[in-house]
Amino acid sequence: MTFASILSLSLAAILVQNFIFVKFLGICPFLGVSKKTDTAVGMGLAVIFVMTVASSVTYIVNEFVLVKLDLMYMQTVVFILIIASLVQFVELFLMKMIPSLYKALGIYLPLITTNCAVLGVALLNVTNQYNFIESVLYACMSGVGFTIAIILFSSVREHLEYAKYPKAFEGFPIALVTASLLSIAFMGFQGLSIF
Amino acid sequence: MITILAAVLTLTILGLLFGLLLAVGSKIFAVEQDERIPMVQECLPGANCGGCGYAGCANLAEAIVNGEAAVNTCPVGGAETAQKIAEIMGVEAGETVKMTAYVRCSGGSNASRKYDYEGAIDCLAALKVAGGPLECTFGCLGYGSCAKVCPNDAISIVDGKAVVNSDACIACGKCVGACPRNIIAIVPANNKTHVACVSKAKGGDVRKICQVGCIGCGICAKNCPHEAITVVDFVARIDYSKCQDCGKCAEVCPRKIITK
Amino acid sequence: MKKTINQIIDGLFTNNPVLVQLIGMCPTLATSTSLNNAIGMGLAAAFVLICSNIVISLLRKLIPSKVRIACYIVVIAGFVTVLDLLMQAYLPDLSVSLGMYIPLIVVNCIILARAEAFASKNGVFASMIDGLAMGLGFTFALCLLASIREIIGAGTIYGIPLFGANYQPVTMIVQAPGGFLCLGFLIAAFQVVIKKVKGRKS
Amino acid sequence: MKNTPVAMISVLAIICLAVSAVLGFVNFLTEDTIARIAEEKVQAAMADIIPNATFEAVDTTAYPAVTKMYKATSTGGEDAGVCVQLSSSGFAADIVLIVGVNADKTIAGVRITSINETAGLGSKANDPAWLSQFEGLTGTLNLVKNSKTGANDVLAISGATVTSTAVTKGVQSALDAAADYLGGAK
Repeated sequence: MTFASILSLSLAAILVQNFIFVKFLGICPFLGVSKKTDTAVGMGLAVIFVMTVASSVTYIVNEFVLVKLDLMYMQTVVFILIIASLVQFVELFLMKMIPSLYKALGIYLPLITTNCAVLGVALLNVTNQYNFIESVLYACMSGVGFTIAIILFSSVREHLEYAKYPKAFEGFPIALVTASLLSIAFMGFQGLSIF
Repeated sequence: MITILAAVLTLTILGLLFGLLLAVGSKIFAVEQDERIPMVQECLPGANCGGCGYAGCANLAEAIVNGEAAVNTCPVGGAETAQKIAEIMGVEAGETVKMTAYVRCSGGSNASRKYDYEGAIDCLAALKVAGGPLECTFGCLGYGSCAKVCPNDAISIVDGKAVVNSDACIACGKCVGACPRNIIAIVPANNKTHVACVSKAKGGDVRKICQVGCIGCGICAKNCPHEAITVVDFVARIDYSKCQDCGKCAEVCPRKIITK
Repeated sequence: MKKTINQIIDGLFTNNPVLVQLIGMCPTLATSTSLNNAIGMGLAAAFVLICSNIVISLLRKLIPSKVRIACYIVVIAGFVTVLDLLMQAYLPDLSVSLGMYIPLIVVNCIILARAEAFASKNGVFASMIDGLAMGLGFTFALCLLASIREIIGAGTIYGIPLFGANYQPVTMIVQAPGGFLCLGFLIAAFQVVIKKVKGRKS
Repeated sequence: MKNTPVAMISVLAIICLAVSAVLGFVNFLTEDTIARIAEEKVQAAMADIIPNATFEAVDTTAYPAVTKMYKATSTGGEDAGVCVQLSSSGFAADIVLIVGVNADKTIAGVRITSINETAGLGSKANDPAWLSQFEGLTGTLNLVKNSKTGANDVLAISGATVTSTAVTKGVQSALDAAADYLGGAK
């Protein structure tokens, strides 16, 4: 794991293959929680934590259980069980330790379970045949990519409150159009790769 | 056959493992909570509008159960919510009056303007530019800061000024705070008589800058049989406890700004 | 019967999961690049949605609230894998064109959202109808979006070229930014239509 | 159901047990059909590249990048080259390729058995016209953007450089493995 390959892996996960603007994974919470920047940051950190822990646990289970017993078709069920239990655990933890963040995230905390990004990263680690360190790094960096995208987007959305746009675009439509502009910006990174 | 067994074993053991994790988790992180709070929260409308002054229904439910808030604090829920909560709390529900918000300004296109404002669509922003485009320093600017915060979209901007749709309005009071010139007041919904102006400027000045502003002439106060309307700082004010909606004041008002 | 029709209309228009509730965004944006993908994905998601709603509303009294999410999602994932295996065995060509999107159904927020919001609180028949309604709503919105994106982005509809050879398709529409853009405009148009219909009715 | 630890653990375990039993059973039912269909598809693709030849699998431990390799012997009995199956990661997901290499180490043909690239862009890699470019090439392939100049040039699909590179790299590694195998065999 030379420093260069770490850098290129993180660069790919954050910019080139950003989970939201390029891979379309994790859009539901991205649209739902990005009205205010502080909830967006809370959501981003929760997603980074869940992604990193989830992909380390899924890697171990996949490597030592599923591959050994040749149960590849069970992958989706096992991964999603791990992620769901982890999110439930985070939910319990937040309810006790940081109630304000728990209330702010509201319905979007259980929706992290169905957050395509978390399961997506677990399945991608398997298809890309990453080893343990690479999968944990890739998961953490994709989480960072998710957080950067959601913070960028929420700051833009806060300014949208005072912009002039047709009444029909109130709420989500204008948010989606802004997301498409941000996504064009991220498309610019596609050619970028260190090695 | 063995593969099925292997599949069943792995998933079941994992299920047990994570069930254990959650069981232990829910034990360590058990949050002691009075079980009445979720029940009270169930009856509240759940719009988290903040009209009761608490940040959302969860906080209000907590306040009610701890006795800090009265059973009928929720303006949106109205009588039957108060009744349901009263049963849970075993307390007598006080009688509730349906309230609504009212914009005390009918200026809009009638009010003359100092300059054309092309900035951000927000009253607060407009005010920062030389006190806002209106000559009148009390009137409604019509850039919809109140409409933005209204959870039920009950306020709309018509002809340059804010108008409240009283059936949709849940009297949550968010617009009162949002209006930089606090022109909006919470009034009893069944009263129809309101003074649509808050300008404290003298009559002569008002005449120059607005065709419909109240000039504080006091004719309404003289003709009101119940002394419900008085002129304070050159503008008519209604005391809703005394007002019987007879509409006398609206008839005699030379500027026709008292609604009937 | 009246209630069922209302539920269907509710799922299709007034409470459409994609255009109104804005859930199930990931598969919507990912698979709406061509119409046959959209139809396949919509129907597969509808199938899983109906089955999981039925099973979850059957089990709703047995599941303690603390582990409800884990249980629901295991049931949903189970159905998706069964669907995937059956399709690979008995409908190989459809499975090829849809292969990558089947696992995506597990994380389709619509299914867990409906399980959490509806199936865990109502009876079996109502949940089945709700699953059907939401599935149809999802497929309807997906096909609408996919036809727009395919016509502009690839110049074809269901694979049939429309504008002859010299049409230069706007490939950005088929790529990531196009997804957000078209969905934004589609929802705006949908809200205008719904407001008009509501205006005329009230 | 109350939230007692026992209830939580047992319900979750029972549901997992039920779901895994169903999955195990369905997999047991469909396992061989899926394998048969996959095998048929590979055989059909290979027959398409090197007509009227029989294929038998060959050990591929020496070539890690390759999933399977088949030695083709024509009906006349003499050596008709090799077919290599491998997957290379494209823009959205893996692309599974079958590359046929003639005895003289030139590419006999390329077929894609599974591809899920973006419709209208990456999916263009699957049309035979684009794949036929590879036929007859040998040695190191060279992906070019706008016009073919050299002998070993492959014209990339405009707007889908990631997919074009993925397929070309896949064909290149198949060609190297086959060339090495054929070189050894002769």
